[in-house]
Amino acid sequence: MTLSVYLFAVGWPLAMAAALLVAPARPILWRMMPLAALPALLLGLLVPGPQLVRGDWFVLGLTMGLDQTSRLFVIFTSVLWIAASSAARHWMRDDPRATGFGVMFLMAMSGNLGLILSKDAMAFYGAFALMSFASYGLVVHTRDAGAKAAARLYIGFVVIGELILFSGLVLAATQSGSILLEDMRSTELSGLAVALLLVGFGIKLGVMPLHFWLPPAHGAAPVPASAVLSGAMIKAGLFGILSAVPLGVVSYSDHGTVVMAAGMITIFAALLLGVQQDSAKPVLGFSSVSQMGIIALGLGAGLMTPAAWPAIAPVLVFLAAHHGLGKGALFLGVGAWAAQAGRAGRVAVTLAMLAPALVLAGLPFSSGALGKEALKDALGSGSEVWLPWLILALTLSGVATTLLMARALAALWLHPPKAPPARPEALALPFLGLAGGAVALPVIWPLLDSGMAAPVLDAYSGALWPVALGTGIALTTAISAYAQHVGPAAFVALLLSPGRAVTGRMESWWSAKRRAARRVGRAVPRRLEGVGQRWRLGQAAIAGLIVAVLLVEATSPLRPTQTKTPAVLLDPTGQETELDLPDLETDTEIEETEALEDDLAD
Amino acid sequence: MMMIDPVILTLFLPLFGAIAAFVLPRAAAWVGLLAVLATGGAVAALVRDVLAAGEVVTQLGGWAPPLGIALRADGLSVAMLAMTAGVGLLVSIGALDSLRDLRERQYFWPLWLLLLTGMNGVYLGTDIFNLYVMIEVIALAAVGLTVLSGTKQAVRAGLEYMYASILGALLFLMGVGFVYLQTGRLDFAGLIAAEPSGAMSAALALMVVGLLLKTALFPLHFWLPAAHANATAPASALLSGLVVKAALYIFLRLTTYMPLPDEILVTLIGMLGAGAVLWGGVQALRAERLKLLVAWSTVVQIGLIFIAFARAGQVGLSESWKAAALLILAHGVAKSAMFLAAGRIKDEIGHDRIADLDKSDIRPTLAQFTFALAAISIIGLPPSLGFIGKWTLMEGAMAAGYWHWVAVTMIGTLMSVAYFSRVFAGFLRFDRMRGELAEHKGWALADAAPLTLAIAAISLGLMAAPILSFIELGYPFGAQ
Amino acid sequence: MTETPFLPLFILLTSLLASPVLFALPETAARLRTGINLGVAAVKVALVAWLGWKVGQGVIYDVSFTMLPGLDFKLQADPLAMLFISLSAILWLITTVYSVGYLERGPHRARFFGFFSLCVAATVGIAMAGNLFTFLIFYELLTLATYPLVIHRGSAEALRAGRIYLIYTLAGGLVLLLGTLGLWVLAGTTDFAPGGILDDVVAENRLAAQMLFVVLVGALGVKAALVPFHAWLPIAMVAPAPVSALLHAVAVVKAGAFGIMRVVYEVFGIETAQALGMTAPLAAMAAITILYGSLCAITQDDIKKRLAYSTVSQVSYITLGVALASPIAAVGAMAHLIHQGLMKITMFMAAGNLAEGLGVKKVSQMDGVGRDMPGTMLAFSAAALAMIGLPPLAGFVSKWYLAQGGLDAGYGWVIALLLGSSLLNAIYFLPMLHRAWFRDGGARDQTPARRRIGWMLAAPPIATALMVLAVGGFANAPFSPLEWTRFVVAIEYQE
Amino acid sequence: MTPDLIYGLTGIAVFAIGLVGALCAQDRLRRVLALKLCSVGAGFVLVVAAWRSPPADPDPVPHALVITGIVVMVSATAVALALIRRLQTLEAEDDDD
Repeated sequence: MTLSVYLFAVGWPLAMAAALLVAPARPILWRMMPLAALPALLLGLLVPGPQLVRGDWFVLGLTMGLDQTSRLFVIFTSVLWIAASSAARHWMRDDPRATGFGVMFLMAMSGNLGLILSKDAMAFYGAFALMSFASYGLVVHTRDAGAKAAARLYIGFVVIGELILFSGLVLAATQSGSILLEDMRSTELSGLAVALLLVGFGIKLGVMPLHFWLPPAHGAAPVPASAVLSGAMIKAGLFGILSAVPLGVVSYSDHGTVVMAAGMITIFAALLLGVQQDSAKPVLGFSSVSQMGIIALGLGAGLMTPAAWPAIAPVLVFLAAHHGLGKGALFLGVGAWAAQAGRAGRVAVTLAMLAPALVLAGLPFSSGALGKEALKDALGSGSEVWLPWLILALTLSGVATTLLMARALAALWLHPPKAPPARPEALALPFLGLAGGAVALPVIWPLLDSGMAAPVLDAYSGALWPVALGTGIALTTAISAYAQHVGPAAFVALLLSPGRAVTGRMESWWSAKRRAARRVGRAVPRRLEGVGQRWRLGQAAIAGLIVAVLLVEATSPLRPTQTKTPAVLLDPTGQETELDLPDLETDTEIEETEALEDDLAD
Repeated sequence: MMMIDPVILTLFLPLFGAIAAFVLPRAAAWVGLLAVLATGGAVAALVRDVLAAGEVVTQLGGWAPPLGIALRADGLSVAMLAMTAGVGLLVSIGALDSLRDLRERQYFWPLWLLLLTGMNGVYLGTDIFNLYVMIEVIALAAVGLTVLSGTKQAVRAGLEYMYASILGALLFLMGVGFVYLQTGRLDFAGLIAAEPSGAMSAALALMVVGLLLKTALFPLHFWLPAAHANATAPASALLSGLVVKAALYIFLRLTTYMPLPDEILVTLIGMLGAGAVLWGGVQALRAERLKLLVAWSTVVQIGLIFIAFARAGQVGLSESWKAAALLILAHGVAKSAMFLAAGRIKDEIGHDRIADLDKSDIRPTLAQFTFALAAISIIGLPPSLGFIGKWTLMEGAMAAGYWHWVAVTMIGTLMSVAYFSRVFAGFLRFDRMRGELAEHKGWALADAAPLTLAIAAISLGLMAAPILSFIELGYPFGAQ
Repeated sequence: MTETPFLPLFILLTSLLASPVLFALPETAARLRTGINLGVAAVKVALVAWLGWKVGQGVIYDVSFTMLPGLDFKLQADPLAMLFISLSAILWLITTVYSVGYLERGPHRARFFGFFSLCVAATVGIAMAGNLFTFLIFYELLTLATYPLVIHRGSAEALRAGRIYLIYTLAGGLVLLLGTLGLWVLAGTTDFAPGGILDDVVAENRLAAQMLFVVLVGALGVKAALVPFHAWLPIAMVAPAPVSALLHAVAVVKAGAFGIMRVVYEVFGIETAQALGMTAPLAAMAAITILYGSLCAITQDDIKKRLAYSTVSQVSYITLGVALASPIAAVGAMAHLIHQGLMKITMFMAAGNLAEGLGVKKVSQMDGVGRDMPGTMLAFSAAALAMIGLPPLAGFVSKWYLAQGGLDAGYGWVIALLLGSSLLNAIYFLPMLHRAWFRDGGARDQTPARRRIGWMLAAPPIATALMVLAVGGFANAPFSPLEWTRFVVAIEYQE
Repeated sequence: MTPDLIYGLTGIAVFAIGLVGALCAQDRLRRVLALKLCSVGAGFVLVVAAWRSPPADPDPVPHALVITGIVVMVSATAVALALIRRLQTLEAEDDDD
C-alpha cells in the first residue's frame, strides 16, 4: 500500500506526460500542470519519519523510501517543480512545441522525484537517467543554433556521465554486495568506485572541470526548464553523492583534496567566466557552478575527514535547498522580467529579484549567510591545514556571488531576454513564491526538520562586507564601463547632470521666489503708499505722535531719567554760572535707589 | 573803524543782502554772492573767536534777557554756521551758472539770503521764541525756493511743504506758550532751571512733534520728497543740505535743555528713525527719478541722525550728540553736492529718469563722478565724513550694547548701496545708447561747485579729529 | 633709525596722485597718459626697492595722524607689508604695460587708468596699513576703485557682474567695519602688532573674541574668495584681461588673504587664535575651498572662468598656511602670496592674448594655439606647470613648505589635500596644454578674429613667466620671496 | 475757575480745533484757515501767560510776542494764499489745454 503511494508520487507526472499525448486532454492537463509534483510534496510533508518500502514484485525488486535527507530534498525539489510548472503553463501557452516540452518536462520531473525517493541503485539509476535524458528535450526545446549546440554538449556529458555513474554504481554494488544505496554508503568502497561515483555525480553537479555543459544548457532552455535544471536537477548530483558515497565512514583524503581544490577553483573561476557572459541566464548558470563549488568544498572536507561529516551533511542539504530556491527564483525572475512590457514593470521585477540575489550572495541573516557560516563552523572540525583557506574561500565567495548577481541583473537590462506573450502577472506569481521561499528559508527550515536545521540556526549571522565589497566593485565596474562606452566627456557631463538638474531646479525655484519677492516688494510699498495717501496717514501721524508723546510723558514719573549735564549757560543776569550738576546727579541716584529700596521693603 | 561783533554781522549781513538783492533785481546775483561771501567772512571771524574763547555771547542792542535777545556761539553752533556758509557759498557759485531763467535769478537770491538769515538766527539763538520766529522765516523762504521753478508739481509740493512747515512751527509756538505760562521765561537757561511739570511736559511734546514734522522724520516725512525733488537744483541742495538741519539742530539743543523724560520716548524716536531708514530705503529703491531718489535718501539720512540721537542710553546725550552732529555736517555737505550734481545731470541729459540714464549718448562725466563721490559719503564709506559719523554712531551703540541700532545702520548702509548702484549702473552702462557717444562737453562753473563739495565731504573725514574737538568747544552739551 | 619717515607716504602718493591727473587727461592724449603711467610705475618700483633695502636693514617706517580721538590713520612699512608692496609695485608696472597695449583703441581710457592707479594705491595702502582702521579705509577704497574696472565694458553682463561684485565686497566691507568697531570697543586699539593685541580681551571674554575672529575673518574671506563667499570671483571675469589679472594676482583676492594674515598674526596672534580654537575651522574652510575651487574649475570651458576657479582654490593655500599655525606653513603661505600672484597674472595675460590675438576664449577652441602664439603659450605652460607644483617652479616651493608645515602642525591630511589638489590642478590644466601643443587647430586659421599682437601684449606674460621660473629656481637666493618670507615669519612668530 | 484758566483752556481748545482742521480738512483754503486758528489759539495761551492777579500789572513781554506771532502768521498766510492762487491758475491752464 505504501509503496503504491510512492509509485503514485513518481508515476503521476509520468501519467500526465502520457495523457498529454492525447490531444483533447491537453488543455486540462496544462491547467493541471502545477499539480504534477503535488503528490511528492505531500508525501514529503506528511511522512512522519524514516521509511523504507519494498516491492519485490516490481521489476527486479524495488526499494523506495524516505529518510531525513531525502525528505528535505523531495520537499524543496517538488516545490521548485510546482513553481516551475505553473510558470511553464503560461510560458508554453502559445508555443507550437508545447506538447513536447510538457512531456519532457513531466518526465524529467518524474525522474528527479523518483531518484530522490529511490532507495536502491537500480531504481535510482533509472530515475537519474530518465531525468537526464528527458532534460535534453528541455534544453533543445527552442531548436535554434545555440540551443542545439548546448543540447549537443549536454547530451554528450550526460552520456559520459551515465556511463561513469553506471560503472561506479556497479562497482559499489559489487563491493557492498547489495544494491541498496544504504548499504553502499556504509561499506568501505574502493577508491576507484568512489572516484567514479564522484565524477558521475560531479558532472550533474557541474563542479569544474565538469561544468562545461551547464551554463549553455541553462541558458538555452526555456525559463521554467532552466529554473528546475539549476534549482532541482543539479542537486540530484549532490543527492547521489550523499546517498551512494560512504561519507563519514571512510577517509578518502586524495579524493577529498581533489574535490576541495576543484571546489575552490570552481567558486572563483566560475566568477571569471560568468562575468564575461552577455545574457542573464548563462550568468546565472555560472553562478550555479560557483555555488556548487561551495558545496564541493563541504564534500571534499567530508571525504577527507569522516569525523567532520555529521556536522557538514545537514549544512550541505540546507545549502542545496537554499540554492535551489534562490536560483530557481532568479531564473523564473528572468522570465517574469522578460514578460513585462513596460519599463516600470521591469524595474519592479529587477527590484524583486534583488531579494533572492542578495540571499544567494549572503546578506547577513539570509539563508546564504547562515549556510556559509554554518559550513565554516562545520569545517572547523575538519582538516586544520585546509581550514583557513576554506574559510577565506567561503568568505570571498560572497563577493564572487554578489558580482555574478550584479552581472546577471545588469545583463538583464543590457541584453533583454525574450519571452513569449504571456500574462506577466502569471509568471510573476511563481517567481515571487520562490523568492519568498528563499528569503523565508531560515524560518521554514526548522519547521521541516529541527534536527537538521540546528547547526544552521546556531551559526553567526554573517558579515555585510563581502556583499558590500561586491556591490562596490560591481558599481565601480559598471560606472567605468559606462564611462568607456560613452566617452569621458559625456560621462563627466552625466555625472554632473543630477547636480545640474538640482541646481537648475533650485535656481528656477529660487528665481521664481525672487520674482515673487520682487513683485511683493514692488506691490507692498505701492499699496502702503496708496493707503497712506488715501487715509492721510502722514497727517494722522502728527496727531498720533502728539498723543503718544503726551501719553508716554504722562505715564512716566515726572522725573527725568536723563539727568541734565552740566552746562555753561547764560544766567538771566548775563553772568556765567556753572551749574554743578554731577553732585545733583548722584543725589538723585541715591534718592532713587533709596526709594526703590523703600518700595522693596514695603 | 569800529569793529562790529561778528555774531551780529553773521545775522544781519544776509538780511541786508536779501533786502538789497530784492531791491536791485538786476544785480541780485552779485549782491547775493557778495552777501554770502561777507557772511562767510563773519563766520570765519566767529570761528577764530570761538577757537580763542570757547564761546561768544552777544546781547542784541545791549538788552539782557529775558527782555533782550542774546546770541550765543559755541563750537557746535559755529560748526553749523560754517557748514551753512561754506555749502551756501558753493551752492551760490553753482547757482550763478545753473539758474538761467530771469525770474528764477531774480527771486532766488533774496529768498536764499533770507533763508541764510533764518538759519544763522537758529544757530545763534538762545531763546525759544526767537527760534520760533526764525523757523517761520526759514519756512517761508524755503517754500519760496521750492516753488521757484514755477511748475505745477513744484507749486503743489511747495504748498504741501508750507502746510507742514507752518503747522510744525505753530506746534512749536504752542509749546513756547506753555513754557512761558509755566516759567515766565523763554531762554535756554530758563528751560534748564525749570522744574518738571505737566505744562512743561505738554510743551515738550508739542515742540518735539513740531520739530519732527519740520525735520521730516518718518512718518512725518510725507511732504519732503516731492518738495525736494521738484525744486530747482540749487534750491534742492539748500533745502536738503541745510534747511532740515536747522530743525534738527533745535531738536538737539532742546532735548538737552529739556531732557526727554523717558527712555521709552528716546527709543520711540529711534524706532521712527529706523522706520525712516527702512521705508526711505525702499522708496529710494523704487524711485523712478534721480532727484526723487536723492530726496528719499535724505529721509533715510534723517532717520540715521535720529538713530544716532536715540542711542543716547545711559550715557546720555553728552556722547551721542557728537555722532548726530557729525552726521548732520556730513549730510549737509554731501547731499548738497549730490543735488547739485543731479541737477547738472538733468540739465545735460534733459531728464532724470533713472531707467533711461544709460540710453543717453551724452555723459556728463564730471557730474556723474561728483554724484558718485557724494554717494560714497552718504553711504558712509571711508574715509568720508559720513563714514566717521557712522563709525561714531555704531561705536557708541556697540559700546552701549544697542545692537539693534547697529543692525539698522548696517541694513540702511546696504540699502543705500543698492539704490545708489542703480544710478551708477545707469552712468556706466554703454550698450543701450541711442547713438555714438558724444564727447564730454567741457566743464562748467556749475560742475566745480558740487565737485568741491563732494571732495570736501570725503576729505573732511580725514579732519574728523579737529572737527570733533572744535564742536566740543564751549561745551555745548556739557564737559565730559 | 629715522631717515625720511615719509617714504611710505611717497610710495602711496605716487599712484594716488597720479590718479586724478589721469582722470583729467583728455581721452586723446594717449602718449602723455602712457608716459605718466609708466613713469609713475617705474618711480614706484624704484622707491619700493629703496624701501625694501631699508626695511631689510631693520628700519620700520611709521607715519600716522589722528582721525578720531585715539584712532590714528597709520602707515607702517614692516617686512610683511614689504612682501605685498613689492608684489603690487612690480606687477603694477608689468600690468600697466600690458593694459596700455590691451586698451590701445578702447573707450574710456582716462577713466580706466585713473581707477587702475587708484586701485594700486589702495593695494599699497592695504599693505602698509598700520592698524585695522587704516586697513578698512583702503579696503573699501579698493572695492570702489575696482568696481568701475570690473564693469569697464559697460555691457549688461558686465553691469550684472559689477552689481554682484559690489554687493559681495561691500557687504563684506560692512562686516569688516563691524569687526573693526568690535575690536576697537573691545581692545581699545586697532593697531597691528606681532603677537596680537587681544590677550587681555581673550582672558576676559573668550566668546566675544571668538565672535570677533569669525566676523573679521569672515569679512576678509569675501575678498579672499573662501567658499561660500567665492561666487563673485568667477562672475567678475567679464572684466578686461588686465583687470582680471590684477584682481586675481595682486589686488582683491590678495587683499583678503593679506588681511587674514594681518588679523591672525597681528590682531589675535597665532597662539591666541589657536587657543581660541579658531585656526582648525579656518583650515578646514580653506581645505574645502581648495578642493571645491579645483573641482569647479574642471568643468569650465571658458578659459578665464577656469582660471578664476583655479584662483579660488589657489588663494586658499595662503589661508591654509596661516591657519595651520606652524611657522613652516606660514613660510609657504607668504611665499604663495607672491608665487600665486606671478603665476596667475601670467596665465591671465596669456588668456587675454589668446582672446585678443586669436579670438580664442574657450578651452575647446585652444587646439593648436601653441603654434600660433608660441611665446604666450610657453609662458602659460610654465605658469600652469608651476601651479600644478612641478619642481623647481614657484608653485612647488610653496606647496613643499605647506606640506612640511602640515606635518609640523600634526595635520597629516594636509599632504593628502595638497596631493589631491595638485592632481586636480593637473586635471584642469594639462588638457589645456595638450590642446595647445599637440592638437591641430586648422579651422581657426581662417577666422577673422586673428590679428597680430604688439610687444606690449606679448612681453609681459613672458616676463612674469621668467619670474615664475626665477622665484622657484632661485628660491634660496638672498632677497628672493622665500628668503624674505622666512624673515617675516621670524618676526610674526616672535622667534 | 480763575479767568486765566478759562482763557487758557479756551486757547488750548481753539488750538485743538485748528489742529483737527489742519489735519483733516481737504480744501486748501480751509487748511490755511485752520492753521490761522491754531495760531490764534497759541496766541491766547501766550496772552494768558501775561495775566497777573489784578493788583499787579500784566506782563508786557507776551504781548510783544503775540504781536510778533501775528505778524509772522500774516505773512505766512499771504504766502500760502499766493501759492494757492498760483496753483489754481496753473491747474486752470492745464484744464484749458
